[in-house]
Amino acid sequence: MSILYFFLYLLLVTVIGLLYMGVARKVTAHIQNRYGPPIYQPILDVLKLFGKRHTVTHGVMHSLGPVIAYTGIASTLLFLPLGNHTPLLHFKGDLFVVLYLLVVGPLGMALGAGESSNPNATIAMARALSLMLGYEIIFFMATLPVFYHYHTASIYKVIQAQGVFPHWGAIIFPISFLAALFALQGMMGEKPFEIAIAPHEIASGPMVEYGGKYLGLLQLWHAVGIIVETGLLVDIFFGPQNIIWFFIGTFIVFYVVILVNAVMPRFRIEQAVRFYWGIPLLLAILGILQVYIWR
Amino acid sequence: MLKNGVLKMKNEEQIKKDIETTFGELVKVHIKRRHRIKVDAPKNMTLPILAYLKQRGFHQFTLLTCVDWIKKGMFELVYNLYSLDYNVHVLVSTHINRENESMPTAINIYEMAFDYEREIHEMFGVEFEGHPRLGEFLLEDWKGMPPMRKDFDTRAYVEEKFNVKDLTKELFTRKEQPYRGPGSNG
Amino acid sequence: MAMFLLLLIIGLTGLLAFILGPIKVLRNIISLIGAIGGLLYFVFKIRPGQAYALNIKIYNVHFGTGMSALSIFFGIILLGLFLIFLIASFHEDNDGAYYMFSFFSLLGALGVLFAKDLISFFFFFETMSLFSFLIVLKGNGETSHRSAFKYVMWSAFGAYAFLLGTFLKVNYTHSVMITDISYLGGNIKLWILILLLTPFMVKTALMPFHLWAPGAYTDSKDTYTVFLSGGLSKIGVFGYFIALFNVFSQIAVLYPWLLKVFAYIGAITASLAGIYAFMQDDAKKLLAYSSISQLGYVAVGFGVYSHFSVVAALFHALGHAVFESLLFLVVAGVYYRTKTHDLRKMGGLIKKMPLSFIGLLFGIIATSGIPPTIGFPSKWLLYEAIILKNDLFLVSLVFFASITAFLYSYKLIHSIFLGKLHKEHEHIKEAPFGYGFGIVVLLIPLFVLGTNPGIVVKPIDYIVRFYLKPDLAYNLTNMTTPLGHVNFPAIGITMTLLFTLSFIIYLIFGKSYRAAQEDNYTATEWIDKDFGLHYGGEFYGFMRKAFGKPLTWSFEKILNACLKVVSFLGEIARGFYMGDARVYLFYIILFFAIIVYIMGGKL
Amino acid sequence: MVSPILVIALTLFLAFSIPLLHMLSKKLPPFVPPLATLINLWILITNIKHVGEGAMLITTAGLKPPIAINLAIDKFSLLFAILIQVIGFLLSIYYLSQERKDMRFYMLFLLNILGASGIVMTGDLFNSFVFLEILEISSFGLVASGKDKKALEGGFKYMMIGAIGSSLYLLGIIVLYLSTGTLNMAHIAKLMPSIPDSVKLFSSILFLIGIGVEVELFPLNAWAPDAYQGAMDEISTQLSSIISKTGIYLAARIFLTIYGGLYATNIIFYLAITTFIVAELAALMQKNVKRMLAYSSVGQMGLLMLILSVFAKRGDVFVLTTAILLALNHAFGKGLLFLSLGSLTGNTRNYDIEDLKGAGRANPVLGFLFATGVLSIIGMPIFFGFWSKISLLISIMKANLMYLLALLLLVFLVELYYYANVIVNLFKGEGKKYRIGVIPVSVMLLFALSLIVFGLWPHPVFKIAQNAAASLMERSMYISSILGGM
Amino acid sequence: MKLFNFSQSRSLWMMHFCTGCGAMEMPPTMTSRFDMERFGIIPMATPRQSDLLLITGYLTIKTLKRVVRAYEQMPTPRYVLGFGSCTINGGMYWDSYNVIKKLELYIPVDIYINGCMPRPEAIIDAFLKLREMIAKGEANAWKKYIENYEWYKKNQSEVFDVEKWSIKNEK
Repeated sequence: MSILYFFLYLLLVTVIGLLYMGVARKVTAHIQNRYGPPIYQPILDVLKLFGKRHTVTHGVMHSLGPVIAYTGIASTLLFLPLGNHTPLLHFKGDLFVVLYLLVVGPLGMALGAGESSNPNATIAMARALSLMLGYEIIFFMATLPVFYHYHTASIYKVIQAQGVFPHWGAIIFPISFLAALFALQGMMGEKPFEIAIAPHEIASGPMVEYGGKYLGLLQLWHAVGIIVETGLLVDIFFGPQNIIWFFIGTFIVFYVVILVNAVMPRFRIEQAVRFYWGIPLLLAILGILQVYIWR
Repeated sequence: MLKNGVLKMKNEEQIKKDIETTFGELVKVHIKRRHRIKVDAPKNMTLPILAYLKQRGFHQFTLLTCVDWIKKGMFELVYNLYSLDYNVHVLVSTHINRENESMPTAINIYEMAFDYEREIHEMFGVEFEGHPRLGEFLLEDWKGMPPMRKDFDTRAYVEEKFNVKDLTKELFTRKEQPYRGPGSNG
Repeated sequence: MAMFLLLLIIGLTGLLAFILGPIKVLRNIISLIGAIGGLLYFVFKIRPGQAYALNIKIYNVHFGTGMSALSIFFGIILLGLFLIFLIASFHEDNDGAYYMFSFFSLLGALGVLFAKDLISFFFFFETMSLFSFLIVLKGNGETSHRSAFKYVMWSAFGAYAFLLGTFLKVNYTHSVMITDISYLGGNIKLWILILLLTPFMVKTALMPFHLWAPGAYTDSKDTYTVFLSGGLSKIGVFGYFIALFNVFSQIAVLYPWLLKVFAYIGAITASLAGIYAFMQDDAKKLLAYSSISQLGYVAVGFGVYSHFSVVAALFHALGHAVFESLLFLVVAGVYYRTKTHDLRKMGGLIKKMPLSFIGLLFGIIATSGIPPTIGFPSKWLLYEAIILKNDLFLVSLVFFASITAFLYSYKLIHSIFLGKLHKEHEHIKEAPFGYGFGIVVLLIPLFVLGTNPGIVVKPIDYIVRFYLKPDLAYNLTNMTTPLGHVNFPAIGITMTLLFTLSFIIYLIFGKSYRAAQEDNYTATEWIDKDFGLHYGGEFYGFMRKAFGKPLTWSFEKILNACLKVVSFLGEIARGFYMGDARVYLFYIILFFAIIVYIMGGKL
Repeated sequence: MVSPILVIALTLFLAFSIPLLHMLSKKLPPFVPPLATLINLWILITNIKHVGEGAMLITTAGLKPPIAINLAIDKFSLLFAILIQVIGFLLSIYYLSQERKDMRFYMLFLLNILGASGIVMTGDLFNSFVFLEILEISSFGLVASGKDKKALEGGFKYMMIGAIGSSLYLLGIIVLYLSTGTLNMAHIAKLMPSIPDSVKLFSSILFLIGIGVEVELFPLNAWAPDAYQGAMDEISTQLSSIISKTGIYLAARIFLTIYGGLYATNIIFYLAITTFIVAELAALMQKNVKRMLAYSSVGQMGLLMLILSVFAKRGDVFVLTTAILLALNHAFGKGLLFLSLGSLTGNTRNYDIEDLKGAGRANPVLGFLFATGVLSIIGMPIFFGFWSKISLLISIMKANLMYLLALLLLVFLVELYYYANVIVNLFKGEGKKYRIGVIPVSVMLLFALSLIVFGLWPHPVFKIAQNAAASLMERSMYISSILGGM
Repeated sequence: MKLFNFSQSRSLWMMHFCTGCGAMEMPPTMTSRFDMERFGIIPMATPRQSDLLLITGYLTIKTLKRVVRAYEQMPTPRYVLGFGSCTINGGMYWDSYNVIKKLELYIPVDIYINGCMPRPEAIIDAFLKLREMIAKGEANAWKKYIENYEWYKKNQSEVFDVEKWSIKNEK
């Protein structure tokens, strides 16, 4: 039963993710003083991509890349408790499992993009992985205080512990929440840190050689990714008690990310990495110090 | 600054006098107008003049063009130089005959001439001795006669290449309209 | 006497291999029989606890030997890896002496495991480094003699420090056996511990002592590096255990700050070596630094000194033995075919060497510690342990180090297997059987231990339980610590399930054609067949600007400074011996006068 | 029981018979030295049983000590005598393989053996001076026999300083003779308490310098590097194995038996440390391998003297056994090194490191031999050197001189630095291949095998060294057995 | 199939081969004044991802080779939009030795927009026209390219040496 239950979940999350992407394009459009496509546009895009007849592949790994990417992000979704109930009932999601599974997605895409031997793709992957050097450590250091405060490494227990409004992680640890927001911007690959998929410089980065159904899979991967990444942040810092609050939370966080994305230009890769070791690192360290002092 | 009604062309006269003194009557120099001097030089004297002008102060090699005097059967190569300090343009022109006469390259005096000479070679078929890479420049896989030469019939080439039957008839139903000035094309 | 017999078997096979050197086939068979015999003998005959008295009674040093469970654990790793190394090395053209040295270095390593007293520990430790030095000296490559020289100097430095530590201990406790010294007064026991720890820090290449490692790993023969990095570095880990538990068991009580420093050194080594790793353009140097970085985690595990942090450290040591030797084996196979280590010259080999690709793929997944493989459980345990010790900065440093693992592992797999195939690699075949066999054999534990770590955690826990209070509940498949709970096979199953799901999506929709190599988006500009599309070298070149100066610091400068001082002294000493007979006579007379003057007082 | 006096008589007779034999036929002289050393060896071996507890007294012409010249042989001197004969025999076989123009070389060699065995066996001080003179003169000759500029210069320096040394040694003997009236060592040892303090001190200084030159202590060893480097390879082997060992014996005999380990010993202690450090540091920057080996043997001698002085300070039998182990290891190891170096460079006598590049790889057997020598000197596990080094460190630890231990380990590291440098250069790159005769290789193989076999199974050597050390230690036993109830 | 046609019509990803002077018309259509994104048309970076190819202006032989390569790299179904009179009959370069005269000789074109660089309104109008055609399933010019592939190749070979300038992978 839970397997069927999970597939429904995955479908729901993918659709919501696509809708989020539609909202994102709508919001950026309105910021740029134009109407922008309908909200359900990404769903249409994905359907069109899957409708394509002849697509081209550069080898087994190239075609398996998007498949692994989607597997990675879907399995991360599996281990992330959305709100208070988790898809896999007996296993209560653990921070490190989720963090390491988050990497499977980019790794899969990196392998696929690498196989295409297109320099744009490989440069993009080099940038994406080096950027990860920047935001991943900040995100980890930002979430550490909450886990340490509640003496557990399982996300599920953290949600339970947060309960009512004044106990939210963001209220207790505002500094690390801020650092986590910086990290989230990089993790989502949104504008200031859109270095990997920079369409103007390296022709949409890793997706250079992907067309048709591969691009469709990658779009699904991106959609689920939005929900998972924002969801992770919401779970840790807001601890939504039920699924509705969870999606509202993710939407608000996503909205903030989109606003920043619509307005900001793009960093160069070394600027981005060095930026991450500037203010966000400082904030994260302050967050940790706060735990030590406050405890 | 006007001097008794005639623009004072101190620099231009000075340069003119210098060229005449150094090259004597081998070379005809006349000031066309303010800031512009024309030098007609025979083929073998062009490079010395260019070298002289360069050290004289004409650092900028603006342009190298070629004019196809098909009636006289001559190509006229015009080297445009410009000096910032004197604000004067010098046009060194020389004549070589059309059929397979070659011209020594000016690269070692002005590197800028590199691409201009390639373009002229491709478009007019002029051979520049000592130029390292004359070959193909703008037109890929161009087999025919250099297109800019007067004796190249574009229309015939187009009809043959793009097998358009009667070029003029098909494209223009109306007969040619006389030009009645701007904004009057009706 | 069983242990003595084992060492005899290995020693004899070594000698036989040397004698039969020229006859390749015979030598290979003999050494194979010796290695397999040794492994089987070890697994079946040797039981923990039995004291196999070798008792060479030299003056008052009793050469006792004994077997602890830990030495069996490491013994199996060593012998297993040696077998894999041996099978792979038949493809390389190396002479009898090479095999003799490798057998003797194995002998030294096993001897260290069995040693009960410090002098025999030193004896076998020295044999091991001597013979591995000789092998590195025989290595290919023009800088192999420089790195061999560095290797012997560093291991001698470690060995002499160990010797000094031993003699200090014997001087204060009058016993050469590995007994506890925490009851000694004053901080002499601190000095003894540090001195005893140095050779192991050198062997596992912790930061200040790591200068020899990249050179030695790169320049020794490819297959031997598998054994050198996978096997011999485990002796360093074994040494940590001996030093921190048998020799100085009260360290957590007496010098907690030393443990914290040790943990931080491990963490810094892990992250810095990781950063150096992804800057390298030579496959083996990259792997050498990655090996140093992985061993950094083990040091952190020991530094944290809680029950399941040590379990994590030992588990990670096993993991490192598995996936590091897998990576080196694949690179050796690639070198066998393409005759180059330089990442710039390789590329697109996935089409030609699929098995090596799969081996490397799962190898790097394990190196970066992604769940279903062996790399994840140890890392997970380590994080839990550090958080329990509420040292948050240390855990972030370790996490940073594990991210660098992603970077250099992707660079490795990309530059070798993905990207465009070079013209000269058009017709190469898959790596020969020896390498293939090793890859397949190493892949099995990679997954089996990754999904149900219980198999290995049980013996390790049995070892560590004796010294530290156990607070890790585990069964075959999942582990629970005070902080969290993980069910490893669950992760594995869900990932395979989802892989099939997305694979079905992939199959349903439309066919896809295979495009030629040069049919690539290059802003529609035309490229021909041998247009270099491969972006191998300088993969993270831009990171140099991001890190800037810190990358340029190196311990090499400090080392050269003190070398200069010593050679300056040498100059002065040499000066004395210049000059001719007259000067020497003057020396004697002057000396005579001084002595008489000094002694004159007492006349 | 063949009286050991025959050893001296026989070598003397054979040495001077060489010119006669030379007259008979050119080829004969080279066979005399091996014959002589073989017979000596046989004589000494037969005498092992007879050396009982203390020393065995052999009188010449029936006169009792303290008047006549007599030999006092105890286990310690017997061990050294056998060592000298063994190495002498091996070297003489080595000489067989090389044709020599003048037969005088063999005479010098035999004289050298004579001097060495004489010093080791004599019980009489003046007699030891005489043998010391013979030894030094013959070794000047041997060193100078190299016939090129470096050899002559080395020989000259050796002679100058050797002469000074032996004259001071004679002065010391005279002082002792004046104060005790006798020349017999045991007798002097017996009368030692009665000598006034200042005289003892002054004579010990004189002896210190006299023997110091022979045993290469710090300020006195300036001649050593040039002599070793200048001499031909076989001669420097002889220098390092035989002559320096006799110096050690003499030092042991005089300072330990006669003086009972007082007076000059703490000067020797500090001198020995400085010798060891200065020699090792000097070797560090050496580009010429032969000179590097010379410095290293000077350093080893310093180490030996250090052990003797440590014994004098807080002696027990274990420290002396280490001294003997070190002596053996140095004799065999260094001998092997010099010989293999000679054939590695194909007797071209240019020993620069650059020219040696890859020589080990070109001729693997010699490479192996040289490597065994180096590894044994450094003290690597498989070889005999390991046991000598470990026992050295243990004996120093027993005398709980911890700082000295740390210092020694540091200097061992320096020593390893330059030795490893040589080995690494030897086995890298392309070297020239040299043809070497069967005999030299077999001699060197013998050396190497002894190092490895003793390295793996050191028990027999320990036992021999142990009872030799025991006999040296009991000073009173020595005196009473010699004087026999005087 | 109808769903795919509908989704294809509603989300056209455009690759803009900006040759000639047409490129100037694209920014106004993309940005806030005329906003083509509301029709689901976004500019894409590579041919692999896009389904609509805009040829905005005259094509010399040199650029034609690149256009053909880009066209063949696009996944099917793919559509081509010819801007301005230069693509129809060579425009003012009617007698130039370098410019090709008729675009559809070389690649099948769905819609032409005449005018010497049509204004954004005309472009938007063309897009809407293309949307209906796709929705009704009539816009299958790409099928023509595959069916009479040789004919197109013959035309192309007249203008440039197809053998040298073509992608050699099995189609």
